[in-house]
Amino acid sequence: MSAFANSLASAAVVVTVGAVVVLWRHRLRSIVAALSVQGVALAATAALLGIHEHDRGLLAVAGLVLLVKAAVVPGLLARVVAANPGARESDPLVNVPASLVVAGLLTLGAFVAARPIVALVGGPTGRLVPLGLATVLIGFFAMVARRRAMSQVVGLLLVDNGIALVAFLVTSGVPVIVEFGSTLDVLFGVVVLRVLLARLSAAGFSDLDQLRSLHD
Amino acid sequence: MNLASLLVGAVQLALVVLGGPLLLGLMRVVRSRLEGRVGPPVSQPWRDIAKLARKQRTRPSESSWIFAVAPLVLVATAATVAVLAPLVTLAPPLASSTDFIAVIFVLLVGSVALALAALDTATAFGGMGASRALTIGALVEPALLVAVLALSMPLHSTNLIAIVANGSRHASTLLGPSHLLALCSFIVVILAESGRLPVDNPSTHLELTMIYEALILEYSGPDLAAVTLGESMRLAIWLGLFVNLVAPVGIAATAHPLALVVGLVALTLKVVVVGIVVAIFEVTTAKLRLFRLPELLAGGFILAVLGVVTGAVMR
Amino acid sequence: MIVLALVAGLGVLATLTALVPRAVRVKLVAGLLGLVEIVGGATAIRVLATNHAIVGHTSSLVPFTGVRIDLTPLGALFTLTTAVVAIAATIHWVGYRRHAMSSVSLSSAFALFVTSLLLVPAAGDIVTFLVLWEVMALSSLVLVAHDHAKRDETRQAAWWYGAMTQGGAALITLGLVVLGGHAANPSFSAIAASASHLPAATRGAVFLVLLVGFGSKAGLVPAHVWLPRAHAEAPAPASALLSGAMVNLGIYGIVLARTLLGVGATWWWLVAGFFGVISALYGSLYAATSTDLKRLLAYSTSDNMGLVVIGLSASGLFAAHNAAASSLALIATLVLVTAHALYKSTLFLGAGSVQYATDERDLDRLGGLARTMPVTTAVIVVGALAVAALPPLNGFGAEWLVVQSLVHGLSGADPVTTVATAVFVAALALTGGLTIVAFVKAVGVGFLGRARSESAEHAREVPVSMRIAPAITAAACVALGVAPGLAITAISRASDAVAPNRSGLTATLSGFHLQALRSAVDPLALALGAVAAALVVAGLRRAGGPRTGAKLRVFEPWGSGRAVTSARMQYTATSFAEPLQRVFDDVLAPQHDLDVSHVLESRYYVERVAYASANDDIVERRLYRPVLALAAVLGVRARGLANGSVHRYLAYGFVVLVIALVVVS
Amino acid sequence: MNLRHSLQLRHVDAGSCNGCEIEIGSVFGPVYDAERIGARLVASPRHADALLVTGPVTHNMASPLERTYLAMPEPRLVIALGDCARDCGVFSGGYAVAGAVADVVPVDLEIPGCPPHPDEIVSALRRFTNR
Repeated sequence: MSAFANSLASAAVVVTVGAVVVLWRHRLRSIVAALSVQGVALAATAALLGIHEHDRGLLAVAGLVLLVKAAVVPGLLARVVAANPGARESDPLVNVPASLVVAGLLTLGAFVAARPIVALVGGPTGRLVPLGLATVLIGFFAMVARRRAMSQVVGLLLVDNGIALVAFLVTSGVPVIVEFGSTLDVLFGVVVLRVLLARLSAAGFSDLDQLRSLHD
Repeated sequence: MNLASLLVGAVQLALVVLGGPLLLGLMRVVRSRLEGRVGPPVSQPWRDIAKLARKQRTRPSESSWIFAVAPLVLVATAATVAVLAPLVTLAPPLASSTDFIAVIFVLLVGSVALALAALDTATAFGGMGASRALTIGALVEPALLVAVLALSMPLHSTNLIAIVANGSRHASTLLGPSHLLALCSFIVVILAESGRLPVDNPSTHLELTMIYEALILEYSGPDLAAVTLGESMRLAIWLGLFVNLVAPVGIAATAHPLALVVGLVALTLKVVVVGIVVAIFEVTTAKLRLFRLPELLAGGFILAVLGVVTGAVMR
Repeated sequence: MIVLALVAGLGVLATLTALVPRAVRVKLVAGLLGLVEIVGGATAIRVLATNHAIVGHTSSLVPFTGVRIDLTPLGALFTLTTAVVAIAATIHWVGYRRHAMSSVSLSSAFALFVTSLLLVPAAGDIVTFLVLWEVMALSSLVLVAHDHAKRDETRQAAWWYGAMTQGGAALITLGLVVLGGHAANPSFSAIAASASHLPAATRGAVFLVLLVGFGSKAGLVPAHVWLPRAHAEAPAPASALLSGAMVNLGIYGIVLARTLLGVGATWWWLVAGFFGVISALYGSLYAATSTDLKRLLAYSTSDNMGLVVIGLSASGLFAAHNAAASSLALIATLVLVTAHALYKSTLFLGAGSVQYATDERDLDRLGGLARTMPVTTAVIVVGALAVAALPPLNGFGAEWLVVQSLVHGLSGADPVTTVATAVFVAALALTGGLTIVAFVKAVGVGFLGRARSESAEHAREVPVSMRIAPAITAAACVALGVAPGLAITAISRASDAVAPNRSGLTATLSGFHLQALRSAVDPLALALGAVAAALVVAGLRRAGGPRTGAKLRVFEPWGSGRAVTSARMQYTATSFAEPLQRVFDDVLAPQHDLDVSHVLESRYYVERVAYASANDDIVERRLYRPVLALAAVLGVRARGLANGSVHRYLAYGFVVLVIALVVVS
Repeated sequence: MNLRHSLQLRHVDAGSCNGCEIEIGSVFGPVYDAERIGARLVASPRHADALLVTGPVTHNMASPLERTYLAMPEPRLVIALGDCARDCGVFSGGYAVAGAVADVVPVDLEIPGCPPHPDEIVSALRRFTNR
């Protein structure tokens, strides 16, 4: 097993583990921290690929990912959390052990479902696609199973990170410009969501199920 | 099985028997220092055991032979594993049949014996301890066996010696994400199996918060000495196995005396380091509520599952 | 052939002997049955030793097809296992007779049941198989319903058992008849030869039908609902046979389906594996939370059969890419089946002895039996440790082999198989942990500590035959545990009959060795090492103690300074399982009922608090009850069709006749 | 009796005003740290070498105290901690008081004081642990 393959796999695994930690921990601060670590791992994946394939553009993308997904976005979310530092996901819709078991099943499912992509791409990168797919699925599940608005935003970002990971692995870097565009989109989205979150919490909503009352 | 390997087994047994209580003492010292106390000497558990050995045994009037036999089973199973496991050397007796699953199940016999003995005392505390300890044991099991599955994937063998030897020969296996994930899950398992924080507080005096301590409230004298010794041996074995799975540095590949000395020193150093780390971790952690424990154990389980998936992916 | 005829003949003779006067009945029937079992067992041993099937055909007895016998090594293994269990059960029965087991109907049903159990695996064609299967089902139904006049639960159990077993038999008949019709020959060997020409969809459908039919016999969830009822209500020797022998035949049926249909597609075994996993988890969870000793054992049977089916599925899944792991999984499965037969019959016979001595099955009303019934307790402890898969007993070797096959099956596996294997291992592990909880609870609450009721306190050890019977099977558990080599040759021959053994498994007398796969385990060495160490520690303990005064003092249990006088201060089976029940609250959905009544004068004073919690079978509650309720509603509606008018009834007949003619033309 | 540097204590509050308990707490705290001389509080009298009794023995606690003493394995010691444990102190003659500790179980060592200073407690314990 080459050092490249091992470290690339480790970085990809950290992305998936980051998603698992979001389901695992209750404290919103830990959840945002996990997101940040995931951003670092994602940047590391891109950087490793860039170094391996001598692709400057990919290195630049890695830098951007590091900036946006490991620093800026978690930083924005952390400021929302800072308003209420002890905030917890105390009573999720699906309890933590069950969520983790579901996450395990999703990972196994991703492994089966990614077979065609793995067969198509192959090599030390393509075979890691199941981990990205698992991150996407876990992110979706986090949005379904968690109550706090913050967790939902994080879930969305998990999905995005998972897609980014798959994109890196499958194409060894989408055209750089596309990646730039999508990363900035995410940044823009988070800024909007951050404002929305601040408004929501100012209005006294933290549990999204409470929004139902607006309907009535 | 020849004479040399038997001798090696005896060396390992002696190390675990002598070192187990010292490890416990060391962890208590580290804890005390971090709490700003001088703390007991490292040899305190041995002093306790020596004193207990000269005291009277007591037996609750309702108990049966199970109560009397359990401490023996606890020590005997730990001793069996101490002889067979790859701790100091890769050449213990019966190396070809030192199976990971067998090791786990032999240690499990000790836990079951202690739980039965606790129920045999006819007290509420005993039943409580047995119920909690076994509940945790049941929930740990998936994480443990799936972690073993992940560790066994490079060789498709659960032979413990082969796994450790493979790690010492191919360092890249040790750095593989699958191996690392399995070991992370293994940490959770060890904390739970040996009753350390955040699963159980080994120094609690409150019966209602107890898990493992509640099992042994009725033992006294030589029985208690045996239980203390057995528990510390089990802790030493778990940590010893863990360090050799993480970094089988210095482990003796043969039964050569010099290699054995190196192995002995290496193992001691590694276990001391890990013991100190665990003790530091314990000081900085609060005990989890019993019904939050499934979260921790499920976390260990999913890490192991990820380990298996990664291992399969990387193939 | 002749010996099998002898078995059948003696069996029928034993059945008829039940008509002799009561005074000598049990002894005579038991004697003849013992002969049947010994001859049957010896025949099976001969088949296994020579590796030659006993084949025979006679055109008499059954019209059109006659009777065909084909006792392969696979069948012989099941017959042999049954014979051992049946010998123990028969010995136990001799002591158990006080419990109305000596009536004519029950004696003859018992004899017929044992005989049919021995002969089912010897059936060589569909008709013989189904006839024997029905005899087995009906005779066991009589045994389950033994106490129907007195107990409502027994009647219920008999209804459930009868309905489920007949439903299963109908499915089996359907599946086998489709195969036999295609082969135009009822014999199994002809079917096996021709089944490969069937379209894949048909083969898959037949496999599913047979899986469900045989699975219901093996007690797989969700077709397990009869099991906790029937096993709990049947008299002990019959429960031992139901759990130690009859459910095995469900497994035999699934293996038979594989020999008839071939390994087939991956999805077959994924479906089977799914049911295996569900059964294992569900059974072990309910075993861990049951408080009735025999229900606990019955759920554990469901769990063990789930594990067996997991093993069979692994064997099927691995067949394509890893023949070694596949054959190892099959061997492991058969080892598990035999191990289960031995330890579960030990436990059921032991539970029967307890019921005999105390009239109690509720763990919360037992306790303290270790001192009053030492032999029975020791036997139960052996059985419990074996079912918990602890070394050095036979359950451990079986579980170890299953895990080994899963570990090795990963080599070369495609993602689907990998995922299935990981799920199997996780299920196996959780099941193992829950089983330990269940059986520590059964032993710890039921047999240790202080007696929890009058009847438990005054229990007396049971008659000698009832002590010997479970001791035989318990001894077999120990023997096959420390020396698995005793049985492994026979078992690998049996599995060779299905798929050739490529695993490189060899067994010395003391352990399993998988040379090719670099794994081995040596329970005997482990046991000897542990015993030696225990003796050393015991010696040290003896040498210790104070210089003066008594070395051992017996004193009341420590109750934090209070005198512990009540057995009610102990943990009960319910409280023991409470943490688990809370962890799995979403799955079990137990029903709690808290009823607080206040005194008349003030709401602030409570007069009485009643708390009831029921943990009934959730599959039964959520799946069967609604269906049964619907059927009942439809039945009431249908009553309108029958208003008593003869003309109307004749009109129905006429309409049906017309429709039939239209359809036919 | 030589306890070889190891002394497990079972503490029983037989009716104390909790003054002595506070001192015991600090005996095992960072300043006086009795654990360094090998003393330890344990959760069960079966594990204990010595019974550490505080307070006058009230009627309700007389029987539990005696049971606790009997539950200990031999050889066993009793330490009466504080003036109340020695002679009922200010509670002497109270309607709830059954007597001093020595009236219920045989006392091996008395530590005077109301409450005794942690230093005195530690030095008293040292007489058993020889450290």
